[in-house]
Amino acid sequence: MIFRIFEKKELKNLFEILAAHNKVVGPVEIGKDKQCNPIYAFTEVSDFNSIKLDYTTTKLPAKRYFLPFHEDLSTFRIKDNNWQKTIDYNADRPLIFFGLHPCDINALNKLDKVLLHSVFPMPYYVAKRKNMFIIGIDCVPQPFCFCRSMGSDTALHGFDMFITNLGTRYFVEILTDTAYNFLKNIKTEEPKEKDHILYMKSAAERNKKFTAKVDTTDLAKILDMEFQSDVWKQWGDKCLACGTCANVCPTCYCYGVEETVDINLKSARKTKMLHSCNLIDFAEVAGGHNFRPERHSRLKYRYYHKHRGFVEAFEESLCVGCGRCGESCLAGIKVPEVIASVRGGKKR
Amino acid sequence: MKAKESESKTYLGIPLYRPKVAFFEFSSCEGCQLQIINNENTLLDFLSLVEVVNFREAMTEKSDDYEIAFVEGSITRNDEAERLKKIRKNAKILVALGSCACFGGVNQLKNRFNNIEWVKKQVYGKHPIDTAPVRALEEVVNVDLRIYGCPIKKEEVEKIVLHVVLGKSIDIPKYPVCMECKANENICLFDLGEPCLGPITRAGCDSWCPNNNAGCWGCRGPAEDANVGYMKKIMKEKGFSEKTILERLDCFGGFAQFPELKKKGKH
Amino acid sequence: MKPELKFVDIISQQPKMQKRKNDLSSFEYTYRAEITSMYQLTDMETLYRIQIVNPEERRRFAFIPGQFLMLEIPGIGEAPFSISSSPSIHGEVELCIRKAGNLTNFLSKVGRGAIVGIRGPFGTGFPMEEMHGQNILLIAGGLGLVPLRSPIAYVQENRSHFREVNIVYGTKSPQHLLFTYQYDVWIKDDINLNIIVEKADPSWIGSVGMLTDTLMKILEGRDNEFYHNTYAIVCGPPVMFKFVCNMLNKFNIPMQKMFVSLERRMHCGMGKCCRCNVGSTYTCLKGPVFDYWTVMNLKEAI
Amino acid sequence: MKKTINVNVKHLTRVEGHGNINIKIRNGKLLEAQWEVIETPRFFEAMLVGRNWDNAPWITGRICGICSIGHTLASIRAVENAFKIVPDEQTRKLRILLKHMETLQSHSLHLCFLVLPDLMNAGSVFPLIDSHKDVVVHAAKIKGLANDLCDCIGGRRLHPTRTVVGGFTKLPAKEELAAFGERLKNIVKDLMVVADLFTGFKLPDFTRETEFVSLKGTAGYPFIGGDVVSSDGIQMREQDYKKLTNEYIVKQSTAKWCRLSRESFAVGALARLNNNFEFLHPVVKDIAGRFGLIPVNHNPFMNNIAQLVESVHVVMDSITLIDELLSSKFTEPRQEVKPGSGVGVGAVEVPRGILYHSYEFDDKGKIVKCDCVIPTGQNHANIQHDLEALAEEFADRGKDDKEIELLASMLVRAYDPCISCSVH
Ligand SMILES: Cc1cc2nc3c(=O)[nH]c(=O)nc-3n(C[C@H](O)[C@H](O)[C@H](O)COP(=O)(O)OP(=O)(O)OC[C@H]3O[C@@H](n4cnc5c(N)ncnc54)[C@H](O)[C@@H]3O)c2cc1C
Ligand code: SF4
Ligand code: SF4
Ligand code: SF4
Repeated sequence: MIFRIFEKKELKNLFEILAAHNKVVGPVEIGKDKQCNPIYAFTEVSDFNSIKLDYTTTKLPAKRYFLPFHEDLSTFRIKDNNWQKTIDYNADRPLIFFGLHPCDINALNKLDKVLLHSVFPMPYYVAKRKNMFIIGIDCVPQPFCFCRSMGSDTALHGFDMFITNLGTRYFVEILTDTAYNFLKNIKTEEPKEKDHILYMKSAAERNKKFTAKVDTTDLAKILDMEFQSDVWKQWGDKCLACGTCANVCPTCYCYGVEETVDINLKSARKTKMLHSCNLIDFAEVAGGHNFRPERHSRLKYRYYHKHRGFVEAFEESLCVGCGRCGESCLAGIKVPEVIASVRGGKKR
Repeated sequence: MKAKESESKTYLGIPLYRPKVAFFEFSSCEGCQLQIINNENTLLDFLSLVEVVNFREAMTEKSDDYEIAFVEGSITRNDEAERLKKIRKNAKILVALGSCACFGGVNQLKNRFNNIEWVKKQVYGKHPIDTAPVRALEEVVNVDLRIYGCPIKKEEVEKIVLHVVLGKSIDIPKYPVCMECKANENICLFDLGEPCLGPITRAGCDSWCPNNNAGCWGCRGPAEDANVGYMKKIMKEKGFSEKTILERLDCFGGFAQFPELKKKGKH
Repeated sequence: MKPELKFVDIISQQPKMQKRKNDLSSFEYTYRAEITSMYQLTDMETLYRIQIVNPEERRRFAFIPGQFLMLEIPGIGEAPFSISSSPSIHGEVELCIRKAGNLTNFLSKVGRGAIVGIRGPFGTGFPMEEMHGQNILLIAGGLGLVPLRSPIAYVQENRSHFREVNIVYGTKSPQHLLFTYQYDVWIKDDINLNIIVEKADPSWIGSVGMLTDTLMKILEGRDNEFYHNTYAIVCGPPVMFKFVCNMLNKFNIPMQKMFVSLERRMHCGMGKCCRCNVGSTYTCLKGPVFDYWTVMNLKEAI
Repeated sequence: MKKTINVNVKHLTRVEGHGNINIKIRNGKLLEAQWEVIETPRFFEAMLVGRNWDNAPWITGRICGICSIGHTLASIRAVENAFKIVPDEQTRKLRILLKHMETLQSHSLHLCFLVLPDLMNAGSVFPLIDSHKDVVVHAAKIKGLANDLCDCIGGRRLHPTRTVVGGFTKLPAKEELAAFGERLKNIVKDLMVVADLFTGFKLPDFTRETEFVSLKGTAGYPFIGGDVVSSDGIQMREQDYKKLTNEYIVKQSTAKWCRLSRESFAVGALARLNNNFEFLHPVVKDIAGRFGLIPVNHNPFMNNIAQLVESVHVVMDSITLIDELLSSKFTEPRQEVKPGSGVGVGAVEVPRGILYHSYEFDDKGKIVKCDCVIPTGQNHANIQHDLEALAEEFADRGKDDKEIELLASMLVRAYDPCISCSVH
């Protein structure tokens, strides 16, 4: 890996140079909550000043740019009794992501495993993913972040460059030649020994700030053993089956497909819509049989898929510990608590 | 209301059935019918799919020969119930149009008063007036299809009619509004300190109110498997009064079957 | 250098002649296929013969018994169906489809000559070659006979490779029996056909009762050699295979020689939509055909 | 000529709500001419009692699907008056803009889809889709624009979501508003086409003197709040609406009737125009002139023309409002609400005339009493008297059953009655 260091003001230059020629997506403040804390989201930006590099976790990940909530898989032209199918992967330009946190980068790495590197890669995802240029940025851990437990607190790959705030300057890790070339447009330096020390100090500082924890030892096995545990029922009683957790999760990718005919009867479309395994009809089949009719069985499934099934298939869990689902869940169902209760096997 | 192209439409070579449709209204604001005329962009395509034979709000001709009856409004007088039964006899498919028809809508709010005489006196003084407790259509006749919402969403009506014409099954979302709200990337109203019934209300409106930064009032009734009991608890924990919660839940009548709502007003 | 990113066109970047499972463009690719015949089997089920239009594609299309494909009518819907015909016929498949909902109802209205889309084949199949030299039990309840018709065809075509072959088939009533016109041929091919209905009608002269009764008769009093050298394929409603597999298990038929086909909701067939997961296993990739040992290890399978 | 006339219209079509017309003339003598309102009452005024203040605009908006925006705004004004909230300029402008679009939507629907068929000898607008496609397209374009702008400001075209006590929950984006400014400028042409079309029709020649009641314009044509005037010389504050309406109950109607200086009065476009002609946009005054519409005009059929004139007026005014909004910096859309005890009245000019909402609150902001007086309710008595005069006069002129039925129906339609609204 190649490292460089540059003055903070240079970042603005870099942004302006990149934004002049590319579409850039970054974290911005979209409002304040009741306690007057800022609410952040990823949107397209053209002004460096609107980007909030010190943002805390966004409510929603940058999902719409790689897994849109609704996406046409294909469209049809209908003529008499014949039809013509057109497939469009809905990617037409590269996007620069200016400031993704490690958890969100790791989320993409996990998605890559199933949507890009496994059998039947999904071109709709791949087309977008291959056109992402990612500038990562370090974060300040929030009380709900348990990414460290999930091994997602640092990103080792899946980005083009990653910047770390060292006070007056940024330390940058460069992974791709594209990033290397981009950086030629601003003034950077070779980091010195003291910069390395500064970097390690800052990392150590950050590590201290992780408070939320999940014990993942033997988790896949424990989940299996506790399949019939009563704790699931207790969580299920609270769950609203609203699907929010899956929608805000950077790694949830399940979907449903709907075909519709346009009202002029001349065209039709097949649309993919992100779904959530907590919704009542997730496993419902023709004739009305539902393989998971109770809320607790669906909630349990979400944990099984993430912390057992995915581990079995890809040696890691499908959760980066960003804590978004727990923060957005109105019922207060949080991953660390659920897992602790399953491990404890005791009543909450 | 005949479309010029009288040749029948086909889809993938299959001739489509062009149903004769009629619109009727009972106690309501007639807004749902208005919504149907309100889709200026697709109205002509829509009209070519069906043959409208009865639409009092827009046309003078009327006919009793129809297959689909769209019925708006709730039943608040006995003569209305009789009229509805006649419509049921004539129609193959009876569609309840909007929350008034599906649940009684805002009209059923008067049912929360035990004393109907008090209600009458509030508005008409001593003048005798004929009224009965408000009923949803299905409390009087069988209803084949329900189009939820106050008001209905014109896109949904179009979709349902199109599906009837095509012979496709009609899928109204079973999940709650939050699902659509998240896809629309709204800030959750609870973060802003506002109440919202999105987590327990049936989706399909594309989170209309939350998109406009206004909390959901449950006009489409409960989602399937709605966890009303726990939702009430959550709202209380978030600092909303019992009154605020109940006023939202009882506003359109959709949640009437839940035990959480079985309390009546004092009059 | 102008700091402008170049758009990456994934399809043009992809090496040609990939395997279908790695080919990006195969994800949403549909074969155009023509419904060449429709034959109504019962009130609810119709047998569709479907032929891929393009001769080149027809030649390449191959499947193994037990696999399924996704059938699509544009604008109406897409759903998974087991292939119910002989694997030695290329580019033409038979599907037996029950009217169950949106797509399947619409399908019953389209006529011969209609063009539909198919994707696939998907999923695992029955390991027919592994079974060579063995006894075979083909056990079907109701619509379960549909996926069995493909292995039956294989057995017919390769009859000499198998020892004793038994079909055990149970339905609710005689009207529900599928493929009645083929029974004679099966019997001629030295396949024992055991049919049992739950409720007889006046014209019915066969056995009446539960499928497990018939199965019991076949299994009882055989020697261990028979049990150890028997493969079983079980298809039908979930309640049925619970009972059937338990019985087979009692007779010590090895669990790895018992195969079942699971049915779950599916939208992609390619391990992406997650709707078919059992426990946390994709039915569309690891199944629909599973050996019974695997099923035992899947949470929430039966 | 001694005539016998029998007219029985059950569930008059192309109006909102349910009403019947009965006319009986025996040997030239008018026995009966009755405007019967049979709509079922829904008891909104009782429904609201005991509920929290924030329910008022949300629920009373459901009184009527056509003027739900007007109801919502009247209700909000009443609550704001009770809680002593004064909306800021930005809110005031956005509300008027929203109101304008409801007016345009409602007027164009009424003129082109409900009235036009009478003038062109059709039973509904649907045959006109084929025979006069261009007119229908212009009309749909006008109505579509009005509806789209309602969506943009109020959140939706019907039962708005963004309008709340204290202001708005969300503001439109400036780019959106700017685009609407352009669309509004273009729509004037379409309105002119409709105006030209109407110049070609001859409206029934019928007058009956009556009293016209409307809000009083001060700086401009009136829409929300202020004093109320009548052509008979009365002027009062909106709070005194009870003295202006004097509701009473009659047997033939589930809606209440009203009176002021004489046995009946009229509200609506014609009343507004008669009382506030000088405030109309200059371009618009010319159009009025083309139809010979000079105040005070006493032909109820001219209400249609007044609507046409107002349609152009609201478009012109909206263009100005959008310009003003675009040149100002948007501020916080919503004021904080401090509920408390009090009484508040809100008067708003909705398409069909002046609408009053009045609430009384306890110290927690709970509704203790609620009262709504609807424009069509105020018009019922006037419709009744017009009907009597019309039946007699036209029977004298030798018209037969069919002709009188049509004229009577057209007369009622000219008022653009919103019956379900009047029986709330
Ligand atoms: C591996 C497999 C093989 C099958 N083989 C056959 C067969 O040979 N013959 C047959 O008649 N049926 C078969 N089915 C069941 C068949 O897929 C359903 O009957 C069909 O999906 C119903 O679709 P629909 O649109 O008519 O029903 P709807 O209820 O309207 O379904 C809507 C959508 O839900 C999904 N869905 C609903 N039910 C099922 C289901 N049971 N399985 C999977 N997805 C479902 C589909 O995506 C479908 O398009 C099979 C299912 C699976 C999983
Ligand atoms: S866990 Fe929470 S966010 Fe997820 S579906 Fe249940 S209530 Fe909704
Ligand atoms: S499951 Fe929750 S904590 Fe884990 S990645 Fe998803 S949103 Fe983040
Ligand atoms: S605003 Fe309402 S609908 Fe949207 S996520 Fe929050 S609770 Fe759900």
